[in-house]
Amino acid sequence: MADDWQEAKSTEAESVAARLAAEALIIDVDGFEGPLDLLLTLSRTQKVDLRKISVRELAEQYLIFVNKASALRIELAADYLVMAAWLAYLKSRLLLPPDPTEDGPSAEDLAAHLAFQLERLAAMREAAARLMARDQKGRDFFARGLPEDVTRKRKITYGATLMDLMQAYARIRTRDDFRPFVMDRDHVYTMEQALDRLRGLIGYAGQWTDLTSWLPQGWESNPMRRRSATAAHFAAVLELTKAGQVELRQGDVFAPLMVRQREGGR
Amino acid sequence: MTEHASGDSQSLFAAPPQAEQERMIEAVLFASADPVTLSELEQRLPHGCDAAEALVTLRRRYEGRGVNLVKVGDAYAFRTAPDLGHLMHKETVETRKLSRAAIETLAIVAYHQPVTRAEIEEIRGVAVSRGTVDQLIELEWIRFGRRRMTPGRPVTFVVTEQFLDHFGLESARDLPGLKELRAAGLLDSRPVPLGLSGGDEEDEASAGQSELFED
Amino acid sequence: MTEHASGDSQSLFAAPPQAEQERMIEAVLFASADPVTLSELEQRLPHGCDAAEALVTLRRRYEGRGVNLVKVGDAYAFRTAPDLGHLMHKETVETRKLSRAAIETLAIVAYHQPVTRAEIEEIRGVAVSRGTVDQLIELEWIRFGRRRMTPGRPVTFVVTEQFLDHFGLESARDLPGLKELRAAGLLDSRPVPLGLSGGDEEDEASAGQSELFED
Repeated sequence: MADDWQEAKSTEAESVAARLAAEALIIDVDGFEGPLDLLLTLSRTQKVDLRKISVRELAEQYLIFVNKASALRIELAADYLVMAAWLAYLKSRLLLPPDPTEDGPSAEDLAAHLAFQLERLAAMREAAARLMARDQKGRDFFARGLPEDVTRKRKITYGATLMDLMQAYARIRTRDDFRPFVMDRDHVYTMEQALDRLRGLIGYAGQWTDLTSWLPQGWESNPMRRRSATAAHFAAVLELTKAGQVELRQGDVFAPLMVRQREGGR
Repeated sequence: MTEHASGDSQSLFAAPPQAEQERMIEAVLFASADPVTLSELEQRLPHGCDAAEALVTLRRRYEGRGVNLVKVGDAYAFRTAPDLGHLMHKETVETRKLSRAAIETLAIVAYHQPVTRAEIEEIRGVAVSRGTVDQLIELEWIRFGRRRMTPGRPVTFVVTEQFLDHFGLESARDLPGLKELRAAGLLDSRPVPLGLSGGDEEDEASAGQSELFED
Repeated sequence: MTEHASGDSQSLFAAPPQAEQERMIEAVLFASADPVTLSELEQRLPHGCDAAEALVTLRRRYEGRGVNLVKVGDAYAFRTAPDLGHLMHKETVETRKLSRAAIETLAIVAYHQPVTRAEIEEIRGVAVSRGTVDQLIELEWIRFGRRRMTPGRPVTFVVTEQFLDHFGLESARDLPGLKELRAAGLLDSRPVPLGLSGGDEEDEASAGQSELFED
């Protein structure tokens, strides 16, 4: 009994500590460069060599983090959630005895690879730090400040960089990307166009008239054009209704939209 | 970065030894874009240095070498020994940017080689002037390739070793493709003035390199 | 027999004595802010000079001085001694602060080169933004390397001479800690076990950095 209580107390203390740690992390969530970075930070709390890390425990910590974040209504990017799902899967597989009939890598292989990834990332971090700590040109050592040009013998060479070359090619090729875009406009009827058109037409709408009967010629059959023209005219009619020039009526959901000039409208 | 700690602590007590002062002056004069005056030198050296004296020995040390320590007005600088001036010609080459027509033509040759002049014109949408092609040949960036086995047997253009060398490429195949250009942000979305467009007779028939780069 | 003919006209005049060759190299290297390659040096020196040998003695001559002769890839340059950097704050150029992503990407390219974008992403566990790669290319610290001979023929990245020059490295083999990292297997490209998240595709069977450093 006492043991149980002791144990319960210590796990509680642990989970409190874990929760506090998770909260501290969450405050910093923007500071993480993706799930692997977060995992690396979490793994530091295990205070062991990365090669001896308990992936199961790490998965647990990560899931606590993600749960905590969702409880605090912090939106995590999708890749954090993908990693959470994968770790939950890995954790469950690590708990179960291996299924000899299953193909593919074992849970241990997957865990070992994750540990390898973390170790490699940590190693590259350290390598990056060592690289940046090196003596650097223009900061610690210097090139000739006064390159000499003694005799001005002018020989002109033409130079271009790889960037110039690629940009030139990109420029030529994007020209093609742009032409279809202009052509697309053929099938777009703008609200401004519809508004202009309707202003001229509402005078003739003393009776309730179906909006679709007002679509301009050449825009009724082609589905793409029809959709665009309908949308534009609908928006234009709403605009005119707001301005008090027309009245609008619809009998039912998806029923035809009926339009009529408003009595006394300007 | 780290070593200078010792130099600093020394300067609290005594000036660095003469040899060290010489080293310092050597470095300062080398890195400075302008000749450095004596007073400026003394400001930059640790307290207690005798720059004037160190300059004398340093000057002697460089006597007869490929560079000399010279006095310019009341300032000091390193200069090439006068008798070696002829070696310096190469430093004065003036580089100019290639014209837009030339760089575009070059890019098309690089990406589509072997490519005929007609094909280049199709892709660019404008005629390629003779001068442009001549210039690229003169620069030894493009050369004539095999004739195309089509009516008229037009001559083709390919890029040269010098081209690869200049642009730091191991082969023309290493040029990034459209997809990668886009990923690198090089396919900017700036529309090109109208009227330049090259019609729609795409030249996909050419068995060139293009298929390699298309995604 | 006949091969000598071309050289004969020049070798009528013997190559300058060793001391003179040293002077010339000293002058050429001093005058240039950028490293000068061995082959360029030999082009500029009179016929018959052995630049490589003269460089050895010249390098020794500058050991421990305020200015040192350093090797950068296949090229040579004079640089101020790193321990004197504190005297030069006047010359210091304020460099653009690199983001953490950029620094890590740079280190990954340096240690794993040639490396594909997918591999960089696999190691960092996040997508590499185009701005990051762009910035490193613009700084001329990385460039496109050979395409990988795997499906999709992805383009690779390698570090440049300017990178070596900036970080004072003679070659990519001299990167700090490279041996240890390789011994620990941390530069191996291990195939991703199936079912592992993250890594997109195309990162199997990479020929790997090792070939560059091995030999």
